[in-house]
Amino acid sequence: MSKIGVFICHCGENISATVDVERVSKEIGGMEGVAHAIDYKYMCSDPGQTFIKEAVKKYDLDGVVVGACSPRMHEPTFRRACAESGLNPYLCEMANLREHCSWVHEKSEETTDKAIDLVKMLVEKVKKNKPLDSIKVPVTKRALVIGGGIAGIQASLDIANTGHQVILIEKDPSIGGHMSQLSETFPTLDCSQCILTPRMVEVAQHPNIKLYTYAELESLEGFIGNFTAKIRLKAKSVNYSTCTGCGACIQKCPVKKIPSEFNAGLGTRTAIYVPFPQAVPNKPVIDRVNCNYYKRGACKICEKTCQVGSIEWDKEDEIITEQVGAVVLATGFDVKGADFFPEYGYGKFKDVLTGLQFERLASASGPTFGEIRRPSDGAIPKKIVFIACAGSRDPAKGIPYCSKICCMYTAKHAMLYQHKVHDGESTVFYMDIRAGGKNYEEFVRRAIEEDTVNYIRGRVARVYEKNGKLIVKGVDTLLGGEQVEIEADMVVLATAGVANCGSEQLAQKLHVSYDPYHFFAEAHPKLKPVETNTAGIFLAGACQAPKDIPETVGMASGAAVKVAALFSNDQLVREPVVAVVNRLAPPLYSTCVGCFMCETACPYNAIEHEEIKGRDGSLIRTIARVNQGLCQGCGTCVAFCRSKSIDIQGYTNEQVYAEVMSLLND
Amino acid sequence: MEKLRGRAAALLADGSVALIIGYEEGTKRPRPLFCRNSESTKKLIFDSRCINNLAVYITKKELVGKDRIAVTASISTLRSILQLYVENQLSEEKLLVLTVDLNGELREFVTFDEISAYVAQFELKRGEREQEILSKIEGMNREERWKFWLGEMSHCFKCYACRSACPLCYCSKCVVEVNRPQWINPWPAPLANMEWHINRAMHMVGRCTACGACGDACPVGIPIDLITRKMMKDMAPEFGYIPGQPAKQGNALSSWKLDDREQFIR
Amino acid sequence: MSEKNIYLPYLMTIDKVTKEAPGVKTYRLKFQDEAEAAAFDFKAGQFGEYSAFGEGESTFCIASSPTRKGYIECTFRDTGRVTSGLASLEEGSTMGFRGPYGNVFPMDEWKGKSLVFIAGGIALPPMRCVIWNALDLRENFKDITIVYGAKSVNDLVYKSELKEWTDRPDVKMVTTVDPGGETADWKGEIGFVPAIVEKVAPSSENTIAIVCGPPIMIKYTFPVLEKLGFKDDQIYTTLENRMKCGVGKCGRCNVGKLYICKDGPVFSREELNLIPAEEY
Amino acid sequence: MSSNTVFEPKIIAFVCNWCTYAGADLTGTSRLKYATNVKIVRFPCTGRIDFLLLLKSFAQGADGVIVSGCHPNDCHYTSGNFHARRRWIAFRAILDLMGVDIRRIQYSWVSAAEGSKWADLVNNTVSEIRALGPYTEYQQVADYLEKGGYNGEA
Amino acid sequence: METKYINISGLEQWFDAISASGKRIYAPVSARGQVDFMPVKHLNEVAKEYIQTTQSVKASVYPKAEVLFSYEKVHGKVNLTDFDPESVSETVLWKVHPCDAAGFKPLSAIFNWDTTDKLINAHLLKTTVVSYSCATADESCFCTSVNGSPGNVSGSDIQLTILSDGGAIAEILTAKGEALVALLPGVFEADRGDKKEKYLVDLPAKFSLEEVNAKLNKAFNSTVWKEQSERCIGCGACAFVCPTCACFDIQEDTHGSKGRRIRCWDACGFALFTMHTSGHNPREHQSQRWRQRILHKFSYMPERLSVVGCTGCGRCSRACPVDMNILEHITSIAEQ
Repeated sequence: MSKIGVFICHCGENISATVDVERVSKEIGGMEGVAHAIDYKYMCSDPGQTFIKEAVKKYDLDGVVVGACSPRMHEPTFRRACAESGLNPYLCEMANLREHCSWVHEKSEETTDKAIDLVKMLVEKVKKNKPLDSIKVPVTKRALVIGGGIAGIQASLDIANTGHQVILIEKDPSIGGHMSQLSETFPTLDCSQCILTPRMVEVAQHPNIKLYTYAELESLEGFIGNFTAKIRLKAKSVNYSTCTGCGACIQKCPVKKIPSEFNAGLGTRTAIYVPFPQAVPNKPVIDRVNCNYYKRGACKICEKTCQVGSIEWDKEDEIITEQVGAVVLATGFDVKGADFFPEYGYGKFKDVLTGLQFERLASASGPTFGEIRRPSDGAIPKKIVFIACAGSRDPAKGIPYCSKICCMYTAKHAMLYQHKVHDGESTVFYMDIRAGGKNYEEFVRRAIEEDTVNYIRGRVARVYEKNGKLIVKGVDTLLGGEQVEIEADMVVLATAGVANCGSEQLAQKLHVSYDPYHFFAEAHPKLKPVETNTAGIFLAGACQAPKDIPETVGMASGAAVKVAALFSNDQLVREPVVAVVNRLAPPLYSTCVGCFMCETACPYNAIEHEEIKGRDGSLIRTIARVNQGLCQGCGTCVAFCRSKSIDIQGYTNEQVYAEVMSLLND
Repeated sequence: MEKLRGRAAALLADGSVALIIGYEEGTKRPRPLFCRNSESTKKLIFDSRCINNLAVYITKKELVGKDRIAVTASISTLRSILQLYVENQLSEEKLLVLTVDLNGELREFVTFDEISAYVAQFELKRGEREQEILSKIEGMNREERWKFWLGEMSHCFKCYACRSACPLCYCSKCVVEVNRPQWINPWPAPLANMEWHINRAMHMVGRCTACGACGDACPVGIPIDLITRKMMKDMAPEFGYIPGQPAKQGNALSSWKLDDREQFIR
Repeated sequence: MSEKNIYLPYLMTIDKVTKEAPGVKTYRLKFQDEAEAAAFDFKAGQFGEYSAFGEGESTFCIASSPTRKGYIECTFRDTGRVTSGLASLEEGSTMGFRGPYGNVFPMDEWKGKSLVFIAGGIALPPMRCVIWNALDLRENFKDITIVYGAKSVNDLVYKSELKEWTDRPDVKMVTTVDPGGETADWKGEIGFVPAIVEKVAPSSENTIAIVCGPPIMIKYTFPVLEKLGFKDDQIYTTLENRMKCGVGKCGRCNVGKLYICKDGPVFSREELNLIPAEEY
Repeated sequence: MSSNTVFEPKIIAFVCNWCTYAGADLTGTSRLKYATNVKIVRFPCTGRIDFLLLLKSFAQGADGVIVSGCHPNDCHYTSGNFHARRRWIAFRAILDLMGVDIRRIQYSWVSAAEGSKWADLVNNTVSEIRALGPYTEYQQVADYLEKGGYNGEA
Repeated sequence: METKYINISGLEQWFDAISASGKRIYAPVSARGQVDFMPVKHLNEVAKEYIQTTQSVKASVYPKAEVLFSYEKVHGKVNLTDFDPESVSETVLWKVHPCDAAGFKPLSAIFNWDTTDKLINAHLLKTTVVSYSCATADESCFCTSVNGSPGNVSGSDIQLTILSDGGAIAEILTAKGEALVALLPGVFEADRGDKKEKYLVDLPAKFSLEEVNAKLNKAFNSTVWKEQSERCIGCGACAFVCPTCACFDIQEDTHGSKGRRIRCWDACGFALFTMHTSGHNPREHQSQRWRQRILHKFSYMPERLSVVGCTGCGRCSRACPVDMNILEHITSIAEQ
């Protein structure tokens, strides 16, 4: 049944500038099975879509090919248009004339020839298309949020407030994330903890949120609406149901010199510890790596101290299983630290700090209670240098991207310093100032103008020590590349924001893709910023790319809305691009011989055993069957099946074969 | 021999099995024999001249029916049986396997694990002819190999004796009979034949047990078994499997390793 | 003139396409060459090899009556490579046809008799040819009864003709669908064809029964006809074995010593008894 | 084709939807230029690409083939590319044994972020295949029937 | 019909003359451990010590795959190009055994019994058969049981009987044979009166065709088919080496708008040979297919085409991977 309609888009001039679109539509119009072929300036526009809808009816089309941009862009648009005119949407295909043709070739005969070939290919494919019906699967209305920073907190609260259950897991003993470490926040300079802790408490008390701290995702199986998450509850060695959080054990713990993660290494903590005073939950865990008992088999002072007997030495990691319908990934970011800047002396000179360390110095809850003091001698630095873009925008360092928050927090740091050390002198080395955000530019201006921070545009080549001073050597590019040398008491590096370590492994567990820098990849850079390519898994916050708090919170709410939208349906409608095992009338039943090698090849455990029984109930044969809920449509089984008994809808053997043949026959 | 015959007769007599597939003397060399009564077991023989791979019959429903059967198996046949078991084509309840070991003793296997343990003692042997042609091919450059095989393929008339003789070609509809699309041109012509044999070799990767039945069966003398044997020789160490000792978690092409070779991928 | 290549098809133009049921279509074909058209003739019961160029050939009966000149019709279901290739053609497209092949229904011998047509599913097309042939020569025959059944209402083919036959006073038309295949407004019978034949109970006196349908239907209809008094020489059927050449050479339709394509496809039950039943 | 024109190879690219197809989209959005010889056929995953399609491509007149998908560990479906990689290892070995010119099949990993890698891959492959010339060795025998073939006449 | 003598060097000269005339010559050649018909240019290329070629000479007139016609689709129309008999080259089949030559008759009968087959007739017309009578035979040979003999001339245009001096008795049997002789008539000498029978292998008949025929007429429902076919693995080796097996398939070779319809060998022993689209298979079991093969050759063909479909060449027995021995099976049927 081929009456195919072909619609060639000019895409303004994006296509028509290099492809002779009229020749394309004319030649395709002469193809066998093509009933109608036109070209138009904007196919995706309302009138363009109307052309398609009208043609479907007028010519009784049984297939549509739109030659336009990438199907990754507009396939849903045109399929919807077809559906609206009564044509099964899966009888519509797109030929990629823009990204794969007009944009990558010069204007020439060959370019038009290629465009014709590409359209022909899809016409031949669509001739073999079959109407498909969407697949409906039930939805488990519980969400899993991974990561308890501000992104995870916000997403959890938003989802929980729509009335749905949330499971929030956090790998550290407390939620709060990086935001809890910050002193003040730009551009308002309000106290980070003051605005965060109420949210943390809300999470802990929310009836719809089940919080697991000190927990990590072990595995995730299943598919949108129907995930099975295995969660590893790391042994806390403290029984939280009896622990009162009195803190006596912490007081008595003899191991006191462990660098505090919360204080970015500037302070210390004990082996049994609560990361910070405002932690949620405010109960300790034992760090088994540093605990004397676990290291040497003796101590147990905490146990003796504990009045309620909450210490559990033999507690093991526990794996629990939770059924969820959606996942929000909010694992945040990390900053580059030691060894990354040998030329800046980080790790070598005590007074070269990262931005995060400076946050802790500036924070009232920090190791110096908010006073800016040198780690080396506790002196108040009189001269301080901030180096922006420490690592970021530096292809040589492997981080060509902008970390986005550094310009702002560097201005904030300089400002905080000036507020705290009135006679201090601060200098910022910067490449460009990127202050795109509400009140951001004004904030930086204030730092420069009101707080007299000295901004020098230029790269710092080296930081070295000389007579107890840190010498910062750089150039001032605004002064024509003049060498600048500053003697400083402290240097703060605005180190690049990078993906959390382990994000790659996590991505693989979740089957989501990630970018070259191991940040999780969004499904579409513009239109699907919170979705991943794996349906049902959403992104929030800096695990996708470095971002500031308002952006993170906005994205978290966005992800929450996506989850809530998903949960607003009892059933989920999925693309029918799934594998199918052929079924035939008796006595053949199927050409599948049940070798089940597809079962071993399937990454999703989607192959089931189907028993074919005779009228008398006796087993005739066992063949493979695809669980359409689990199948994600990769088609590995299809290429593997020796007897070609399994095929994948949307990319059937007949379809891809027809495509290939059309390209080679002329 | 007498022990085998005696045991076979007893198995049939007491109804433990309904059929024994073995060998009898043929006109040229021993050939398959199907014993359904004690009388016929007198014709049973089992020696090194018995080269047909009897595993090919075990998957034929119309032949074996629903009852338990027994088969006298050479080492090659045992290997094929193991592979068929892994591919869910056999069940232990329906099959009794007999063999005569190197000491002339009759052995009976009730479970596939027993077969696996027994087979593990034997190394795959390579025949002289195989070695000779292989070294000849290995000494050729690519163009010469192409000419050699194309020449061989020009003799193939697609009688599919290779497929029929292979215990692992048990599909009810072979890919060459699939015509939507027509993956492999069904007529005999050198390229169409080449497509068929490349396809067969691909289907055999990690499955072939090197019994050589396909090569023995080819009436026009194409050394087709070499293709799968050479693949086995090269791929088994690469993919880390032991030929003839299949793994239950899938075969070479339905599994993978993180560090599989990929220097050919740009 | 050089020897004719029997494998070379006539080129035909699809003159008209009728959608009969899901996956089932009827094509009206006209010869592209006028001389070929003029020389062409066939009789009820014959079949041909239809080509979809690019896919191959498939065997179906000629579904139109020889009394309707100037075209032939075929009805087929889209099930395989060739039929799907044919199905993708449109009005005006070219396809190939070889034929007519095979033997014929002995319409001349049936003059003056009553006819009972019994058909199931997609097996109505070979019958349709005979039905129209008989109706076009209505005066030659006495009572005409048609019993036709399909799995469901949707699967009935030739819906407009079924209505036409129903409306004719000189035809007794009985349509039936399998239990569960009926629609809310279905007015015909519900039940399997053999049972309906038994219910309708046509007289066997001076009557010929022509049965066509899936093997299972034929198997259960023959005893019913026997019960109604039909002798073996009063029952006719047409076989549809797998064929390739259509001219008794390729070996596929060889059943016993007969070639269905040459000695058939039309057989009386009397003739059928002479060939091994398990092989067709 | 007149004798003085350059041989323009016909090359088909079999690519996965998530990485290389998207990568090629990025080549477009980045406006990088490449040769027109290569035409992309979209698959959900490299795991879906049937080796028979590659054989058929050559039989029908392709001079070269590109197979490309996600880098290891980046597969949208977790392991499709690992399965594919194995398949290609075996397939290459068989083709090489049979004397098929495996230089004509270019395997590659091109991620969604590697628009320029795609352009380079296409351009390099085109020039390499162009240097190899048309694959007549294979295509000639595809028409073998016409000669009324008989034993040994390859 | 004339009998002459040709000496050993005359034979070589005549062969060279045929070769020089531009005709293709196919003769048995020993290569790859087998003897089969291949194109040859000189007599010394022809194999000497062997009983039988692996394949019959059938493929020379009935190719494994042949184009029935080709077509091209142009703007919705179809242009057909018929098979051209002129495209067939003049061919000489050399050193054909009588059992092979005898195969041409049943082959022709199958293709021409009702309507005629243009293709095979074009090949037959252009083919001249030079047979060699048989001085040797093996245990698979049984031509004498199926109306043949080591010196049977059916199907031959010329039959040579090689004498102890290396020369040959040349029986020139047909006009085509005469034309071949006419290429170098000088080397043919008058018949020396050699007794052909003296040079033929002695091959006593193993069964009576009449008896077999009578038994087969009643054997359709016999259990013998199942018993005999149990070990048959259902390949097509027997059919494809057979000089008379002619089952074929019709296939399509498509390249875009162009295509060819191809006839290629098929075999009634294949499980899917008779399978209907519906899945119903009239010859579902191997035993039915084995019965078809035997009955077709020994019962249906004699009845319908008045020719036995077996020439006793024994190739099927030699080719069978599981030793399905036709002589053994037919003999056992005859003895039942």
